[in-house]
Amino acid sequence: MNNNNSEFEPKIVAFVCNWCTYAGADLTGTSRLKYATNVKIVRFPCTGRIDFMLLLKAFAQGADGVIVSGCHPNDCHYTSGNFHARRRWITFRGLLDFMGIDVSRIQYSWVSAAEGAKWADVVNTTVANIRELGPYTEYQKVADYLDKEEYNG
Amino acid sequence: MSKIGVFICHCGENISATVDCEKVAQEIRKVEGVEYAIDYKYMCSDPGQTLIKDAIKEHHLDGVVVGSCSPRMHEPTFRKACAEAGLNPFLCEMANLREHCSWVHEKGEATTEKAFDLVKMLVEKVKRNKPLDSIKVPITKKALVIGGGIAGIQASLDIANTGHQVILIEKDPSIGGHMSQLSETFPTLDCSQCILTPRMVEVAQHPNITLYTYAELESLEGFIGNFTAKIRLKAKSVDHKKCTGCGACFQKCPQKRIPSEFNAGLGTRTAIYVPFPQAVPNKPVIDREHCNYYKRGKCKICEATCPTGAIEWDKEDEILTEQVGAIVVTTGFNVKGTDFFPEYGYGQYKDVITGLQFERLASASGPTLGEIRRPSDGTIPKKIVFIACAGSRDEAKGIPYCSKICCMYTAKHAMLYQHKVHDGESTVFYMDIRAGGKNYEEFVRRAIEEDHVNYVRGRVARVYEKNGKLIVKGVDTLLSGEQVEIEADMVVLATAGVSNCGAEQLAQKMHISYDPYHFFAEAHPKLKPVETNTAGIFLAGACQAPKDIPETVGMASGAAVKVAGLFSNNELVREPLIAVVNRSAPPVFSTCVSCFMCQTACPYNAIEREEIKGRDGKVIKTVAKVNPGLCQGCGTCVAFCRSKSIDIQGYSNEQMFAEVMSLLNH
Amino acid sequence: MDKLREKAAALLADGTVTMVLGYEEGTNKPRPVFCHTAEQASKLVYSSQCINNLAVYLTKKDIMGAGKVAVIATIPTLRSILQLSVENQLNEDNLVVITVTDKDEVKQFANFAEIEAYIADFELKLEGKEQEIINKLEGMSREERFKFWMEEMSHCFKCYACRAACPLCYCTKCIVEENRPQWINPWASPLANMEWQINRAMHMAGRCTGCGACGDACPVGIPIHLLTRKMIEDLAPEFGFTPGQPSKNGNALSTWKADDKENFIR
Amino acid sequence: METKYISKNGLNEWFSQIVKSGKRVYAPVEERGKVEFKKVQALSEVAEEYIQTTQSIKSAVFPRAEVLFSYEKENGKVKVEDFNPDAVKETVLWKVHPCDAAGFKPLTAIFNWDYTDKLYNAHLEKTTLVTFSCAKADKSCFCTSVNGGPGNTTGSDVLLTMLPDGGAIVEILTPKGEALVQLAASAFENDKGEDKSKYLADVPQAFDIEEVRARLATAFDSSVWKEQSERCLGCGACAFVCPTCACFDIQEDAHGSKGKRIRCWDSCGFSLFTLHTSGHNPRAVQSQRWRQRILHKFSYMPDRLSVFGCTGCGRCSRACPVDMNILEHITSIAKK
Repeated sequence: MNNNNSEFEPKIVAFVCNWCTYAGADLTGTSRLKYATNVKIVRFPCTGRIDFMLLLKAFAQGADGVIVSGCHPNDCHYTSGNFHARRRWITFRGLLDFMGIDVSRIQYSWVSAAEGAKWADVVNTTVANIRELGPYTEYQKVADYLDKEEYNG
Repeated sequence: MSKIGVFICHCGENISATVDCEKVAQEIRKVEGVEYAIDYKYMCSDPGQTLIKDAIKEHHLDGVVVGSCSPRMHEPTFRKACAEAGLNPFLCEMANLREHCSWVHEKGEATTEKAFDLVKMLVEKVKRNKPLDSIKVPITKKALVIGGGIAGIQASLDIANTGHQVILIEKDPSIGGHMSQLSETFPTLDCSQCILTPRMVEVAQHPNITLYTYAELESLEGFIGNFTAKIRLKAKSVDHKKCTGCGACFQKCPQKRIPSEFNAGLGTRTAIYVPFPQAVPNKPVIDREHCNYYKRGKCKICEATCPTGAIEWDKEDEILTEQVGAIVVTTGFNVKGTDFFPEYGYGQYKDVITGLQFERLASASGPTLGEIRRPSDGTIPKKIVFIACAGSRDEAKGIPYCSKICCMYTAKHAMLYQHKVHDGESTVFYMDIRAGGKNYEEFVRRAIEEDHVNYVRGRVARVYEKNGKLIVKGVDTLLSGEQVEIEADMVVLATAGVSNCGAEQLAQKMHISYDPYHFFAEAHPKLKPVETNTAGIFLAGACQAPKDIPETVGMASGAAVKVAGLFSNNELVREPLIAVVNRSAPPVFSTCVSCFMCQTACPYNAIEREEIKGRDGKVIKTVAKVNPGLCQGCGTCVAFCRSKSIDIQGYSNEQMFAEVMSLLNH
Repeated sequence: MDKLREKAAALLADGTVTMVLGYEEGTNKPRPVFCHTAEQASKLVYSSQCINNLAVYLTKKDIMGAGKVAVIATIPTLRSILQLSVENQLNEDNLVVITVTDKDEVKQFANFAEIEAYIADFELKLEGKEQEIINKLEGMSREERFKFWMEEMSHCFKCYACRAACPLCYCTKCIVEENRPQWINPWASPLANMEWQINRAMHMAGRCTGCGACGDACPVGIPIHLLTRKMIEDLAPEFGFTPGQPSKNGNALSTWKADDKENFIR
Repeated sequence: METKYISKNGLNEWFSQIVKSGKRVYAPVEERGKVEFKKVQALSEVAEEYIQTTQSIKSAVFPRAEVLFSYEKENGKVKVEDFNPDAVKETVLWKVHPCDAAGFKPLTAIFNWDYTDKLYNAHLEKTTLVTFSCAKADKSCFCTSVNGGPGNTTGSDVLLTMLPDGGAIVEILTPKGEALVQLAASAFENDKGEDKSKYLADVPQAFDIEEVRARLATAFDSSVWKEQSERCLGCGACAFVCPTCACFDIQEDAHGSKGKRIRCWDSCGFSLFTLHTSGHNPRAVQSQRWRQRILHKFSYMPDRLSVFGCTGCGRCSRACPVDMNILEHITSIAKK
């Protein structure tokens, strides 16, 4: 892991819904707005589909930050998927924070199909924030189960 | 062992300009399970698709990843190509190398690396794709058209004429919409009502059209081919079966000073009223807000005068439930009022009017029977000023877009004025003249050259009243660059066209998306102009953006064809991207533990209970079951199910998991 | 105590039930016991020392059998029974629920509705030592909290006693046994252990009735019950439900409000 | 086989010499209200007042999770990196109880039965056990009923019996033990001829293990299993704290083109343990799993490996959430 933040290129995974944010990100492209290459988009039908475990897996696999984004309230293509997602996030966030996991590395946002510019901005500010926070070694370290002396009794 | 084929598209220069497509293709070949990889200039082109088909056959591919534009653009194209080569279309995935990569990043290593990662991600996904069969759902061959303006009328007639049933609902007492309010229409100056009213009557009489005026959409459930629409029939308080439309009632109605919506507030109407003489249906409704009886509990004069006893005082709103297969939304637009403009007197000057109000003045059926007279004193204005772009193209006013129709109708207004007031003097303040369209430019030139309308390029800074005159202060930015001050008798504002009131709520009822100005969003700006993101719901007319009559009618016919196309099949073939509850070997049968929490989570009530029976017919256990017709594939239940007993085809746990893992394993 | 034994004996004697779940004296404290005959009922004891949540047995088919059974329920057990019924796991007609009131009276419930009414008077409160640890943790910096939990998780050897002791962990196949995909690594490692606990807590969100059985069961003494317990404290006001009182119309994660707070969403 | 005496100071000296020698030293340490084996640097860290550590020390030779080998595939070729015995560090297990030490016998038997387990033996070879006789016991202890005792030497390399003066009787039992003693030979004095039995905890014998074994031979279909296991929750606590339970699972940790194969603890108490892909489970209910646990330790192992699978440490009884007291259960079987 590279600890020098100036050279540090954050790994960020974006979990987005197909109807709003994915389309919004398409619009960012069509409008030729530029953003950092650090973010890679994974397409879901709806934010309601996004399993919290996938966020944890991303961190365990070495992601330094995560973006979760979908339709604005009331705009969900599936009526209420984003409302269910929002509940899940509120619950999840509280739990993670209680366990000392850095919730500031998870950026939640609503980006509609018409908000290409907002998507570019969300990505760029998130990349900047994570760059500031540095690599999430604290978390990735514990992923190593081989450390017998500490963990194998 | 998978045999995946990867096809990297240059999209001309669109991708290859910033991404080293050749390198991506080379690198991806090294990835486990990739059998074949190649890059090509245009994958979506015929030779491109042939390339894919041949590779599928030659290398016996069991999965295809196309790295090109957004799947929202070409997924169907490539899935079709795969199907033609004998590969199940759902074994084809797309990596978005254009919208999500080449267009948003500069040329360089990082961009190519990202492109590679995106492709690799989809390779890992497609390895876990399963061949799927499309789902067939029956179609209710009946359309719902919402809004009875020219768009709704045209759409209804076109659909009805293909032999399908149409329900047309209109929130006002009569159909006709804005077009019925217009005097003449550009660029031909033919009388609006003369061309519209025959269509209105045709709607009323068409055997395939059921018309509900004074009605609004209450709620909408279901999905393409199978919508359930609840329609609120607002109480008219007049039984139209009994009413002959004789008009006795509204001649006697004591409430006479109600500003007439049809005349844009320039004329008045009664409480029991027919909005305009050619209204369809030409039968009155009672405006309860203004009716003496409903306000004070006495009057009932109309009842006394009605020869057929059609008045129904206690009539209540009815909710009508209709099954429809498709919906055309044609709810139109609105124009800003003069009160929107502090600089033009906040609507306090009677003789500063909107273009729509001018239409009513110029209309033979209007309050002045077609004579241009000042609302204030009824005199004929000798000097008139038209201000274009009133509100439009004005960031400060929150309306950055062009309302599109103002340039043309302003020219028309000036022309009509000149034709009616021969010694009058008309000035048009404009920013640019946008006269794109057949015979449009010629029309404007006619106004300037033949009717001597005085066109001044520049914004009007202020309008104020000074002893009976309206002082218009502006700048001529084209010639002199000097201050222009005109003492006008009347000022007409070409006010911005805006989305209709309630558009946002309506969109939310139907789950269609809308832009920041609450105009409804088409599925694709170029290629899907009449579709929405919600299958089975189409758009026509100014509810999508301001547009003129020819465009509206064209769009309406377009939407009608889409509906007719949908109705041309008995079954609708749907993508099988839906949730399914797992089944496993006995004695477990399914890992579903029947907590049925998913039922409360599902937005579509798509989750039912299914009994698993043994050979003896005894119920072993009851588990959840997904109704494939109702499930829309949002996957909320999937993320919610604790025992992971529900999964969604096409976005399965294995697929999504593999995608995330692949992104970070280097 | 005698009244309880008599009651149980009667139920067994007249064949109302085939089995009575209760407590008997154990090595250091009372432990679960299954009485099949009136005689065995004499083993029954009841005291504040009875901490095992007997509701956990009610979903075990091979133990319950087909017949009607009676369960001697503490307040936490009653809460679990209600939650299980909400989740479609219990057959009201096959269950006799008995409790011993503060006045030492033996009370038999006619139906679940009566249980609901009864436990309404018992507020689910954080115990002193629970509150203590929560305060301690909230006083820490995020990094310290992470260190604390990692240290705790490092002791976990994945015996799943927490799962086994929880009345609401009744899945036929637990997510940790799911291997397509392998959501959670099956071996004991701090991360895998933490992922498991996060899953357990998330799966309990809006369901956990705060009995603390998971924490009591942990052989290496990890205060895991605090994860769900804290969640109850946080979510109850947020989503408007009463701690320990199950709701028939969905739980925290299966329902939503249009005005759920979203100050953390851009 | 030699007996010596070591004084309090001598003990300190010896311990520090062991640490200095670079060997890892694991000893019971009190933390978070529990006593567990932990890596230590000084004798002062070692716990004094306790009966038994929650977990046995078997993880020193049979870790919770261990990589059997790792592999990587690069352009068509697979590179395998096998487990490396030389990488295993020299380890001293300090203040092990006789019941724990005794556990190494069945463990060794299991891991060398039909197949010689490279990993286990590598660990064992580099491990030296310094056992302390028990001066205290509780009602869960029953070593004396399973061929053991508070001063039993089975499995140990050195056995210390603490004396009131803070010194100890030192029984050097193996060459490994001798070598460890040599690290500080001067610290040891000649045996003072003390009788260690005076200083041992009193652990009454509860049952005759051979009698139990005999009864079990015909008890397969007995109703006792159902009766005893009704309250069993089916967790793995008993197996994981047990010094002799050696069931394991083999798992894959694969990422893209590289991965590891891992051995990790498992338990016959889990219903999944015997679940077939077909959906059939030969041990479908908990009573069958409980029977397996008891028969395995008290019947199958003595039959096949001529060693009992229980050392009477009583850990399972203490760890069980529902008080499945093994002493009580076995005693009742013996009495039947």
